[in-house]
Amino acid sequence: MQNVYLGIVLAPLFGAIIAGLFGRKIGRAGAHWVTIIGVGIAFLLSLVVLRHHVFNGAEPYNDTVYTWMMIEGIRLEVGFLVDNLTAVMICTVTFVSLMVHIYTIGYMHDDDGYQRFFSYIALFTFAMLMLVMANNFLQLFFGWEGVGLVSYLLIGFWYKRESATFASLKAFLVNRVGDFGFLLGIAAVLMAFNSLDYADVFAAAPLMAKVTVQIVPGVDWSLMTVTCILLFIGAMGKSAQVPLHVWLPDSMEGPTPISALIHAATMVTAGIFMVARMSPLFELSETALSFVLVIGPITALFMGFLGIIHNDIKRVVAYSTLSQLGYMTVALGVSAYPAAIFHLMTHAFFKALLFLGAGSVIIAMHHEQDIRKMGGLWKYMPITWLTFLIGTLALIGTPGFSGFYSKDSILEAVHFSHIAGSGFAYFAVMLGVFVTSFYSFRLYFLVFHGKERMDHHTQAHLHETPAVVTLPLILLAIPSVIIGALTIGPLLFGDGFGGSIFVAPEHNVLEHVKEEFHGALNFALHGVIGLPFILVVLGFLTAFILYMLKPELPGLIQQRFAMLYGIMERKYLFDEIYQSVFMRGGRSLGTTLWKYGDAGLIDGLLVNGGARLVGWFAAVARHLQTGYLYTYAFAMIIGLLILLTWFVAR
Amino acid sequence: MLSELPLLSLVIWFPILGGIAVLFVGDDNPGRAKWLALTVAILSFLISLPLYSAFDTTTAAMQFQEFMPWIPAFNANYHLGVDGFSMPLILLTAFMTVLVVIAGWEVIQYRVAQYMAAFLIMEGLMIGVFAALDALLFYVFFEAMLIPMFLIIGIWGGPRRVYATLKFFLYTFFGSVFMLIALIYMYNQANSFEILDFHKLPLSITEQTWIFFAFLLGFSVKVPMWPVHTWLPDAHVEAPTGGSVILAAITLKIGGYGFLRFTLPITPDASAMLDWLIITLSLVAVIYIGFVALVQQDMKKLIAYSSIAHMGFVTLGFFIVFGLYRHTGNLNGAAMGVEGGMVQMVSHGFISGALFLCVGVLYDRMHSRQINDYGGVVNTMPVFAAFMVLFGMANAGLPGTSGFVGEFMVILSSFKAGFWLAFLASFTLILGAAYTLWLVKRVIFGDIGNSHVAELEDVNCREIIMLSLLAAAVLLLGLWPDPLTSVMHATVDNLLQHITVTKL
Amino acid sequence: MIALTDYLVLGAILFCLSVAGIFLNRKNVIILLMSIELMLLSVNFNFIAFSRFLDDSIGQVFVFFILTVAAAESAIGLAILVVLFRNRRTINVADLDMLKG
Amino acid sequence: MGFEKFLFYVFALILIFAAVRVITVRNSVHAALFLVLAFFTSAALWLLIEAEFLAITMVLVYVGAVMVLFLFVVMMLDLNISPTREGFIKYLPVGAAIAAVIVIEMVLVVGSGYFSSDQYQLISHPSDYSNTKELGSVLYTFYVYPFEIASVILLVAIIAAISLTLRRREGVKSQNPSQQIRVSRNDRVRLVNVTAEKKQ
Repeated sequence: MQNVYLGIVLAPLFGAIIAGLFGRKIGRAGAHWVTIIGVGIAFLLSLVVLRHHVFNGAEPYNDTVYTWMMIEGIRLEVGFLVDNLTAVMICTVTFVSLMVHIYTIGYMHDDDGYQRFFSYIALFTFAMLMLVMANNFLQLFFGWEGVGLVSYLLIGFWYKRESATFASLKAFLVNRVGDFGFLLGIAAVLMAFNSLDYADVFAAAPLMAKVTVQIVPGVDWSLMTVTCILLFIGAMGKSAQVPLHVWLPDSMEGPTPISALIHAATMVTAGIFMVARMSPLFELSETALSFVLVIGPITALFMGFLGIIHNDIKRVVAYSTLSQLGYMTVALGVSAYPAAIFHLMTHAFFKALLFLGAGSVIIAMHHEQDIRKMGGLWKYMPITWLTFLIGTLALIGTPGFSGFYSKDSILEAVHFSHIAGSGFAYFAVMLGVFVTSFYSFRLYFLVFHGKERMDHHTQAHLHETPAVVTLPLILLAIPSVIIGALTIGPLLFGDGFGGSIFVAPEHNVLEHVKEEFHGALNFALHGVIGLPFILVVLGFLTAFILYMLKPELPGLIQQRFAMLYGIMERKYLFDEIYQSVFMRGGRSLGTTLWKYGDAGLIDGLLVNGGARLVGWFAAVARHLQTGYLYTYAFAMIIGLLILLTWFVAR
Repeated sequence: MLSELPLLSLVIWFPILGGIAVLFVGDDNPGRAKWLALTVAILSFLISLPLYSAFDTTTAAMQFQEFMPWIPAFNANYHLGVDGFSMPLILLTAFMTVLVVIAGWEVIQYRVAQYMAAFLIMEGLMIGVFAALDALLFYVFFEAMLIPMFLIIGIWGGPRRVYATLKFFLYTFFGSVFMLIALIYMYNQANSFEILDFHKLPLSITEQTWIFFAFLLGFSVKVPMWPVHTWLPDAHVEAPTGGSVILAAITLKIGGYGFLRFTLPITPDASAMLDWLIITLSLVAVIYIGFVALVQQDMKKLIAYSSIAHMGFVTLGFFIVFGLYRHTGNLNGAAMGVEGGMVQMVSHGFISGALFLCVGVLYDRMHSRQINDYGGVVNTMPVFAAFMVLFGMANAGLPGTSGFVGEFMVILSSFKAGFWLAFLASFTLILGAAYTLWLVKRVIFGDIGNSHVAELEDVNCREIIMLSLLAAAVLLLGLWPDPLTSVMHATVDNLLQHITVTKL
Repeated sequence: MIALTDYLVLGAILFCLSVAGIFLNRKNVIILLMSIELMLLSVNFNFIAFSRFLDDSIGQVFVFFILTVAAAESAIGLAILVVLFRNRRTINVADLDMLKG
Repeated sequence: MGFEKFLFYVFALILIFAAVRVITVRNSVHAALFLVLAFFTSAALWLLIEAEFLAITMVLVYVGAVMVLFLFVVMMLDLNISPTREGFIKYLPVGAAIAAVIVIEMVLVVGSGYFSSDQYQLISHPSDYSNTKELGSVLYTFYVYPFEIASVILLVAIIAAISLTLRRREGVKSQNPSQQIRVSRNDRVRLVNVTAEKKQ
């Protein structure tokens, strides 16, 4: 099987290299063919892997490709760990990626950087695959930073736009703040286990549960808590959790396909995946889980609010992504790792669908992204409309759709959890359901229904987008509907993840959920009468009233709560605070250190000051050098006199 | 067969003699001088390759030794040899010289032969520094090296070159005289100038402290460590591209090498006592200099400051050993710190060299190093932009590039010595990315900044060759550092065994 | 009998006079040169006196050399003086400050 | 006090007087002449303690050569005396004080009894003793190299003095014999082919 695994990783890389280095030679068609074939191969091989591991129940594969470095008996290597978790992930990643590749042909077809774009997204797929298939922390970090790099390149793809380059820099730096914690977490792992191999670490993890470490002198902290929180800080960066979420909305500056790729299937899910992968460690520290459980709901709820008031179609979807990531994080916090991964997977499909649908709308609208200038699009672009509707229904958790299964199981899991913070989390995620429903339908109504508010020129040219765009939409719509019902049983309550996720018995909330689970259909029927669905309907109704029946109401509400609106409009002032504190603060600190420290103190006072001192002394001493011979003679004589006096007096 | 040749002598003297030959070709015939210089540089690189292939990684003993009496009256000998520390640096030197010769190909307009000769002679002298096992010989090479660099900056430098050269020269000289005093003192004690004898020399803690500070002055200026770093930005700004490359890629490494060869083994107890000093200075270099780099307006200055910050990791990695030993009571992870420092040195040689070459490429076209004069270079120079982004990422320590490896190892190692050490050191992740990528953003990305940028031509064949050589090195080292680290293991283990045994 | 101290004291007095001469005639190069000759003479006195009183002829050999060097010195000194005068039309020491730092 | 002692005092007084005059007279020519006197008396004093060779050398070399040179220079150069005497009175106290201090200290040293006549007696020589021979035997054996060097120094001094003062004046009409000898016919005679005038 090793060749298969290698093939999965290398095929996209090969495509990326060919398209990147020889893009001009092979032309536009060559570039998209080579990358699509690469990712396609990866997807097909992923299916083979999925069958092999999940359906045939093969033993997890864990082996080394090559040794990166060998030091002090610690092997740092590049290798693959393929188990059920990985198999699910790589299928999701490669499938969404493949869809995005196909879609890109249509979306980017008159962009100058066509080949470059294909090269980047294939590289992105490669990095993400390296991340999920890693069998050690080093390779995990490689993939981790790899997706960071490519996201930087992709967000700043339209490099002529100042805002795009700014957003890319911001994304990279905020991610770096997360990586800061992540790298320290890896260091903690190495210190604790003297190995970076998953297998070694997880095997030895229970022994470390009681080990403490003093970070602030005199205070003992559990080593595992420290490690897990540090690792989770990395996840917060990648998975855009508050307060490191600021990069994600800005990253909408990139072309829409990469929004789908970054925010649906790949980069942002890396953090969720990582925590699930590290479940044997997180299970050892309830404090860390509580930390996770505080961050998750905050993200889920407050980022959802922002989705309500923003008017950029992509940004609204981006905030919904943030909110959904919050849900996944909540699931992680209550130890429902399978639920998190399950939601990750369903979310990957319907969110990719929504993004690509949004992209399709944007194409049709001639790159107009403001939803206030849309409306009534349903009759012009039926496929987009229908698929978008499916995505929306899946997102809000309509019973039967995939999002329902995953989200409802998370809600159930939170309900059963007893660790600190779960009460707050439950409240937040419940409210979040309403918010999700509300902003999703707001977006849907504003874009596809109601008055046609675009200008006449645009209106005259409205038409359905080409097949390369709609085909991925349709292909993504199918799993958005059915994947949840198909896989909830085996993944969540069966043995779908095999041994790849470890949950401590006292945390095992899914066990409780399982007791009430009697098949997918039953689950859905049960969901219809559940509280969440009531909230969903409420959200739908609110949106319907505000944006279909009484379109003047939102403006009034906005005026009434102008201040609140202002704060939300400015995204809770995160950007402003970060900019003034970190950006400007860092720069003024740098300037101060440079001007006063380097130029003033060291160079001015010490270096040039030393030179000036010598110069001053010489300027004084040169007066002794009169140039008159007799002065020198006197000096000699007086010196002689002194010597003589000393000699005589001695 | 190869081992019978006096390889080290060849590697030292072949470029020097070649340089003299280039001088004789003269400036009247720049074409022939350049080709001769390139041939000599490439041949010396080829000559240096057997040092790697025939290197015995299982032993910490000096290899390829050569011994010849030099000044019998002082018991000073022409004694050469390499171990796992010096060998990679020698290869790095030979490699970078080839690039420097290529880099100066069309750029240098006057005194071409002298320029090339200066670099070839410089190469020989630097390799001499790394290969010398006799302290006096080391010192002679160490000081002689200043002369070509002095001339390179002084003759082919920018407008403030006189100030920069004097500063560079006086700074380094100031440091090294104290080192000479320490060497002479130890000669009086050991009655030998053999460095390996110095290693075994028993010294009281007072003596060690004095010697430690003398070496610290000598090497910290070279590295350079805060606060004796201010010569570096000035020297870099004024130096021609090739000068900057050699300065950043090799001469800085001599300081780090000195710590490994002299300070640590000769004064282990003083180093253990004063390691907090070095670690503090290193961390100051990482953070303070990181912030300073952030606000630089001159590209070369920015890279120069980033060099200082990166070299902070080198010294941190070398001196983390003691704290780690105190903290954990064993040496687990110490080798990772030292090797991390070494890897960081080699990798920084590639990356800073590459970045300076990139700036040189821009400077050759625009004759400006001010960041504000650029913007949107990618529009006219896409290939160059790709290289620049790659090297920028490497400078920011992206995994997969060589810049990551050293930092990773040092941070992992320092975590064992203390959480806060690693915490502060990790700031480089953010700061390094911030200043490098902000530079890249302002220079490379954006719409075409002005009419001069609009007229830029992309890199030519010569430039592509030199940049892609470096890119290959950076990626290779990042994706597979084992070939580099495996040659050091034995030497590092030996060093660690040595320095944890007290000399008192 | 003549004693050693007589000669030594005489040499000392001569030396002092020549020193005083240098101080007093700081403007006149020729007299400065003459003072230097006197100073050498006083030294010679000591050499010869010690040579005789210790019965060691080497002291006189030294005087011989001193005479030689003094002669050479005054020849060159005067030559310089002549050149100086030719170029600057003066030998006033106050005007000769080209060594001034 | 024997006759020798008496002679010593007489000469010593003359010497000191001459030396004082050397440094105090206004006229450089006078100073030079007083210096000659000083040299003569010192030669006499040296003769008193049987240093004949050096005494004669002194007279020959110094008085005969060096001092004549001095006189030449002093007279050749058209010296303006007055500025060179500026500050003479002003510096007198300083000069005198320093001189006095040195005298006192030297007398302290010399008169400390260390050099008393008890320890140092003038050694008498047999009648056939030759100071010149004695010096020569030392000078040409042990000191032959320094002697040679001294001669070289003198040679250098000669050449240096000449080359320093040598100058080529413009417009001096002097003969150059070698050039005159080297002259060839072509330098001097030019054959001009004069065409015969034709009648109109």
